[in-house]
Amino acid sequence: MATAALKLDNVKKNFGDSQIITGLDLEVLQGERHAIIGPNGAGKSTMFHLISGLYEVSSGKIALKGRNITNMAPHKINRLGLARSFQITNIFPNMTVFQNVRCALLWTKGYKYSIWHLCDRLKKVNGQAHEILERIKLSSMANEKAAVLSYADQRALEIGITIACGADIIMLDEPTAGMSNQETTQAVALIKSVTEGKTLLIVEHDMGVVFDLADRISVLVYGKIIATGTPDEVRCDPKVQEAYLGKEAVECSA
Amino acid sequence: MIENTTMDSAEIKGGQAVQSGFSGAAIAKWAGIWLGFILISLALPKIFDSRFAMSMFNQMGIAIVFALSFNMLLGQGGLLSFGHAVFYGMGGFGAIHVLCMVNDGELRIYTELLPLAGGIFAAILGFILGFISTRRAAIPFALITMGIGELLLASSLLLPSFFGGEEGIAGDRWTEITILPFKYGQAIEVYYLILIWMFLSVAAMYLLTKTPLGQMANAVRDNHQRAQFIGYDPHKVRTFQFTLAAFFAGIAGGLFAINYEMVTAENLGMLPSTDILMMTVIGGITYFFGPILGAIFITFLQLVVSNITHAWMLYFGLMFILMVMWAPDGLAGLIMRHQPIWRAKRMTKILPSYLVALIPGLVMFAGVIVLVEIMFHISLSIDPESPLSIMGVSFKAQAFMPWALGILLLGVGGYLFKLAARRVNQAWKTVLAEIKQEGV
Amino acid sequence: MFSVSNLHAYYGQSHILRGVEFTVGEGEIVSLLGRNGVGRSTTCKAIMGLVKHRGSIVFKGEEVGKEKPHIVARKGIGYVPEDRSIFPTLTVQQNLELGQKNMKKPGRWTLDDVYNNFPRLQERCNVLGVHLSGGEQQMLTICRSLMGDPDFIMIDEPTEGLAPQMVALMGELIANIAKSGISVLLVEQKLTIALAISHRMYVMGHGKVVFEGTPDSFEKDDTIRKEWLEV
Amino acid sequence: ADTIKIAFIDPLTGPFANVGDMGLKHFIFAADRINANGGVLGGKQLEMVPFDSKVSPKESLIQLQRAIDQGIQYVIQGNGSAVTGALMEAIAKHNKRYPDQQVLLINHAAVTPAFTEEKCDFWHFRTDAHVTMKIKVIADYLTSRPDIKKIYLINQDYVFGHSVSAAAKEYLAKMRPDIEIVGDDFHPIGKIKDFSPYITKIQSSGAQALITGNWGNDMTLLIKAGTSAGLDLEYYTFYAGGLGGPTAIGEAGIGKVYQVTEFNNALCIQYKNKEDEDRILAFKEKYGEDIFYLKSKVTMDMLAMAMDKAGNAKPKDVAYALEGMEIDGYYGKTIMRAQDHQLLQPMFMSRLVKQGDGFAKYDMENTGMGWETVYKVDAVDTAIDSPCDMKRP
Amino acid sequence: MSEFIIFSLLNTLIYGLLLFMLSSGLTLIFGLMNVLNFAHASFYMIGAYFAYQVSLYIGFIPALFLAPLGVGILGMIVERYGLRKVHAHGHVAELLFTFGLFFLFNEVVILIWGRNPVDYQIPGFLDFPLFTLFGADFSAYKGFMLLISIAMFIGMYLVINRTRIGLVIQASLTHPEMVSVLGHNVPAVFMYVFGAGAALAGLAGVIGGNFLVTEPGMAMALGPIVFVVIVVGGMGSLTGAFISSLLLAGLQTFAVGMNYSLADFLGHFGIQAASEGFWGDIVRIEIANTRAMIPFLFMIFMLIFRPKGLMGVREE
Ligand SMILES: Nc1ncnc2c1ncn2[C@@H]1O[C@H](COP(=O)(O)OP(=O)(O)OP(=O)(O)O)[C@@H](O)[C@H]1O
Ligand SMILES: Nc1ncnc2c1ncn2[C@@H]1O[C@H](COP(=O)(O)OP(=O)(O)OP(=O)(O)O)[C@@H](O)[C@H]1O
Ligand SMILES: CC(C)C[C@H](N)C(=O)O
Ligand SMILES: [Mg+2]
Ligand SMILES: [Mg+2]
Repeated sequence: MATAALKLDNVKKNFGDSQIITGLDLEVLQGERHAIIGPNGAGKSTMFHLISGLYEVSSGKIALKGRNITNMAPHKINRLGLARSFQITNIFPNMTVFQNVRCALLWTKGYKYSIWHLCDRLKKVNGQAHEILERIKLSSMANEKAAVLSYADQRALEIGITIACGADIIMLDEPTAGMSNQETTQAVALIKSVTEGKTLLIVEHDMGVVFDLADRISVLVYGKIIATGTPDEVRCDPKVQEAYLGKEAVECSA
Repeated sequence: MIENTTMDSAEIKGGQAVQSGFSGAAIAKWAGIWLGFILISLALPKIFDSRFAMSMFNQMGIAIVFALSFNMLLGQGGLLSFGHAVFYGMGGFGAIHVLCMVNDGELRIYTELLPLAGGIFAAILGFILGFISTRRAAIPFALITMGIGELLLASSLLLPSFFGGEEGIAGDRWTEITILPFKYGQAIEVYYLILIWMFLSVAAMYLLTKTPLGQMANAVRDNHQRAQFIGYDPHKVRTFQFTLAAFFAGIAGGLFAINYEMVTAENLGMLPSTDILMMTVIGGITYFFGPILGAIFITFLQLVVSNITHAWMLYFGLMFILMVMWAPDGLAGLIMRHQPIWRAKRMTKILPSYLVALIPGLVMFAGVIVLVEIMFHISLSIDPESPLSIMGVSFKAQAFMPWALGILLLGVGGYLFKLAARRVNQAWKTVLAEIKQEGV
Repeated sequence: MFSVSNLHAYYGQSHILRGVEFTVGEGEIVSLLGRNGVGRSTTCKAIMGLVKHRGSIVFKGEEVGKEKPHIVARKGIGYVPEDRSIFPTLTVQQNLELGQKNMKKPGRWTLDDVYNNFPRLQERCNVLGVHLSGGEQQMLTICRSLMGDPDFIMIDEPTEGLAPQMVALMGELIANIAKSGISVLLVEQKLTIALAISHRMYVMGHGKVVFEGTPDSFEKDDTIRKEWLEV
Repeated sequence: ADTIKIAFIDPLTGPFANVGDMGLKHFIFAADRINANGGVLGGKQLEMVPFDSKVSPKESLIQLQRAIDQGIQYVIQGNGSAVTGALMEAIAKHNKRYPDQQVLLINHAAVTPAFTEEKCDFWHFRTDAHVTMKIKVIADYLTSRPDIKKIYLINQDYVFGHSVSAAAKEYLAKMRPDIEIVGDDFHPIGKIKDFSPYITKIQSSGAQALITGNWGNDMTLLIKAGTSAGLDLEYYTFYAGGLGGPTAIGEAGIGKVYQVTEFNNALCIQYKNKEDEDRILAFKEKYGEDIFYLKSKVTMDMLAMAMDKAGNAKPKDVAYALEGMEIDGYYGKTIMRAQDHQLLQPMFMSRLVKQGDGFAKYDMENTGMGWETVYKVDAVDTAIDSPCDMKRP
Repeated sequence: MSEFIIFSLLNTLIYGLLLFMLSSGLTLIFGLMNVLNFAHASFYMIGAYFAYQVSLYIGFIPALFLAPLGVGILGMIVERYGLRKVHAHGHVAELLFTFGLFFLFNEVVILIWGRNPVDYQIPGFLDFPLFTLFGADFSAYKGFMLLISIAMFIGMYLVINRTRIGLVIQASLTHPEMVSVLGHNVPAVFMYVFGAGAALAGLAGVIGGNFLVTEPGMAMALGPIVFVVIVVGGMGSLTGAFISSLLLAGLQTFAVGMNYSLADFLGHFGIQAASEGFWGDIVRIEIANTRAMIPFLFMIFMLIFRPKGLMGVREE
């Protein structure tokens, strides 16, 4: 079996005296779609922050495709092929929607800090940027300032920026939050298509989305993974039901 | 939403609205603008050939480069520096020291290349100081740069061998070692030298805004955290941007050194730093050409107005404040606001309202001038008793009439202006509404 | 109790609301639906006086359309924004304290009530707002507005980012709020709780109200749903 | 009759505005008197055109540029040796490049010796005694004050201040080897608002007297801090008489503050010089302020005479005319030494006293205090040999 | 030596308290409201001039109250008709605005009171030596300054820590709309706080103007250093401002007394340091002459390595 795309090994994190992540062990396989669910404040986003390098871990080890990335700087991790979105919208407000996406393309296309290229001349990059705008249905807004998009459109842009990084491991933190059912289904379709052949790690509270997307699901409660498995296994796990799904009726074939 | 975006206050933080794609038309347009720019500057000394004009143009050229370099930080990088003159000054010192060596025959370098020396020296320094100061942004950055400026200024007295103490370092640009067939004794020759460097720098800085680094500078300005997650190290981006800005500031400093043949520590102090800040802001930081306007406009005022009145600093301060309040994106912003209307060929619809506003505006302004001048004359002139003359009319400052007149002008003008302003607003509203409907 | 009529709102030159009309009765839960970008949030902002608007807004028989936001609030209208607007540099406790209009007389909702309803907040009471989890922020922002003891509260996207069992809890909470005599205007995308708890609902389209009815009458009416909620 | 414009480049704003402003009044006053007596070259008027140097070499170059752009060919300047240094350089270059537009610099106060010694230049004339000359006067006087054994030096941190310190050390060592120099401080020019830390230092050094070349606020604030700390010290200054000095010093300074100058308002009484007394009164009458300089009059008179002698207003000819010019000043012979363009004039050491004491008929700034001359040196005796060998065009 | 130390300590105390008076207002405006108010030192200057004007007619004691009041009102006007409008355009705009004000105020002051220092004297009834040490006087006025600044400290401490004002401002910085939606009158709060800050600066002017000099340059002279005080002390921390004022004052005062240089130091080890050129300059720098640099060095290091300052409550 190939090395895990992501491997968390007894990762701990505490802020001051309050310990938020109490020993995380998680293995995300190459090419799988892995969903994280769990009550509010369980530490899902924190986990994302730890993996993507925004926070330093207090202890433990994180490996990306077998490479140790514990406490590496975010941009370095990103360059190793990991892209993430944020739960609270996090875009470049004063730049146009188009520029938002294009910037996300620059590094992967190898332009680094170049002062020798003119972005407007980079046919391929611009082409791809427009392509992505198509996918997230923002072409019409291409030259608007990102700041004036409506909330849902900003969420879409958030995803757009993330996928533009061309990473093969994509982490999405509640991508469909604030979308209507209708858009949610579209978003799911989008996510499906863009993560084709890639590894996806997604946090969602919308069970519809989760069960629709995920190959495997891990349940995070108070900083620990209490269960991992296929959607059905998880859905039927009594621990999970009382800890998370609550009285949301779920009929189990078992 | 066009209007909304141009007026959007957030833009004071910067943000080029660069349209993507290089259509043939666009290229033609740019080529046209640049060509015109060049031709005009070449023609200038033929039209105005007084020595005064010459030294003014020279200062403008230098200011343009300096202001643009400053806007690389503020406009494009969202980094407000209170110590940008450090690199202007250090560039100057770099150049002047080289010049001195040339004078002493220790070195043979073409006079034309001195600014480059200044630029490189400043860039090296800029990289070091940039690395330190760009670890923070926003206000902390502003304060760090201010601190560094004050620090160097204070240290200038302690390191006379480099800064030359209060007297500064002087050199003689007439070195006979030149590429062009010039001696650079006369101001006009210096003008052409400055011109060349100005165009090189302006072009370079314009193109830089379109490079990946330039774009990422904007991105980091907007949201440095997210920039990390698309593979960029904000600190590096800022450091590079800072270094480049320092480089061009250094070139400006080098030009200064050539123009005045002496550099003193005050070139790198707080004052030049804030001067350039004002120039840039008045010109407008949101558009690339803003600082150019600012540099030309302010230099002009500094030289011309200060010749006419001693109160000009006061007028300057007033103007600056009014600009910050009513035109946060500067002269450039004021102009660009009309772009949509212009495109829609609707200027005719608002110009009348402008004219209506203009007259009371002038009246009000006249009122201000009269009052300020009177007060200045009474409290500050060598001999208050001597008659004061404004625009040819001369009278006794202590008399009652002028006061009354001034106040009257001010009051009436102000009142009418208020009304007129409403009309302008109305005109705008209607026009923009029309444009929206046709979706022009 | 509360009613708006012929409400228009603008962002700069763009005309978002074009004559919205609706009413909310005492202790009633009314939800406002619509495709996103249609202007539901803008409606709330307009009512609070946060965006340029015209039209009449009557609250307790009093016209508040022209008032400044803080006056509107003091008259007893509460607002929970969709972006939550947690004060990042303040602790949870301080966030709640600011919700209180005057320190002297506490209203229907006290710190204790809040902490009893959401023990999670009590645990985190000294954490800075910026560090709260998405869900925690959602709880906090609602409680903060309740601390101000409003008679009418507008809640924009309350269930966003909440775990299922929290969602259920939120539903109950809102129901209770209404029972305590506070009228509620609920803006929700996913209809997870709206259908369950609201007494009446309005659907917006093209900046106007295009449908009014009870939840079940709405459920029956597919055409409305098709036309105004789905693309 | 058309006019000859003379640029006056001195600080008109900033910390030293008051000094420049005062100077300007003096020169306009002198110019007016010449004009009143028929001007120069048979009726041409002299016009003073003020430019603001902000005591900044850079700024003053910009101003010089402006002056030249207006076609002005005479520059009078004095406040700040740093400025003078810059102007000398710039003017030398300019005269080389624009032979048909040459400019002459007359320095009425910047007294760094170098300007008339190793750095001397044909286009520069100085109408004030330079540092070494003034220090020599002080040292001479001190030979009559064996009681003073400890002296403190405090000066502005720029070329002028340094030259004061250097000269003081040299001449005290020569003429009063027994005096111990207990401190030698330099402070940034025009920046210190509260001198008490320095005063503390002086205090604990046990100095009986201090020598300072400070001017403008640096002088007044220094003495103000000293007197208000009530320390018992004698102040040997170049510019205590300067604007605001007496006011700041106050009663506490009586009998303690000395100055070396070419003029004080008691001389006209002591030497019974009606003409000068009229000048004093006329100035007071016109500006409501006291007159401090004689050199301003001397400067303008010599310039005017030189023009008449040269028969034209070409700087070069005028410069030659000035060289070696001699006049009988109010208080003795006054000579413009040709070798280095340094003016030699009688110098006086005076002490602050109560109005009415001795010859102190007139007071300063309505403080009820005036000057008493304690020591006089004739022009020739102020002379100090100069290494200058001047290149003449 | 001992007397030198005692005097220096006294100087430190006086200079430090003056700095504190000046910066205390800024802890409100810069520390809390986050407005990098360049005009603050101008308010200090205007305070001094007002006091001078008032004391010309009705004496020092009334001036002590009227001048700060006047400056406070001026401050409120500035906030109401200027800053508030600019606030929307973000920090840079605000800062530029106050910067323009600084400029303008300077010119206006010159316009009204001229370029020369005005004769604003220490009131006679406070102008006697309180006690005399080693033949040098400690004037009653210094004692008076001491009292006032202590009073200021206590007063502000109560206001900031006993009311919600601090919270409201803090919150308004990030989400002004939300704060007003919670029923707080944000504009009014800002106006009063800004006014108060200005008034405090004005008071400092009343006290400092006659102790030092009252002249148009006085704002420029103290402008930058007060920022240093706030930053070193920590944004929004009054105690921090108090401590850093004294600290900086101490450093500067004592530095003056130290004529040691690197050369001397090396000298101890018999090392002959370069005496020519750049390095010569470096080794011959005396601590006394680094006086002007010390605060800024301090600030830069603070900002880079401890951005929250000595007692800072929040990261900048
Ligand atoms: N920097 C921090 N300092 C202190 N506490 C923190 C910090 N960051 C997060 N926390 C706490 O850690 C816990 C987990 O936060 P996290 O955002 O990971 O939750 P989550 O699983 O994403 O919840 P949600 O689904 O609501 O987003 C929360 O209680 C939060 O208050
Ligand atoms: N600050 C703004 N400037 C300009 N236009 C805006 C601004 N905020 C919102 N809009 C526009 O106003 C319209 C309505 O926005 P609003 O947020 O009310 O939509 P909504 O109904 O709340 O949908 P959702 O909340 O799901 O995005 C949108 O088209 C949006 O583009
Ligand atoms: C105006 C004078 C006091 C100038 C001073 N003597 C100097 O040489 O710098
Ligand atoms: Mg989360
Ligand atoms: Mg909404």
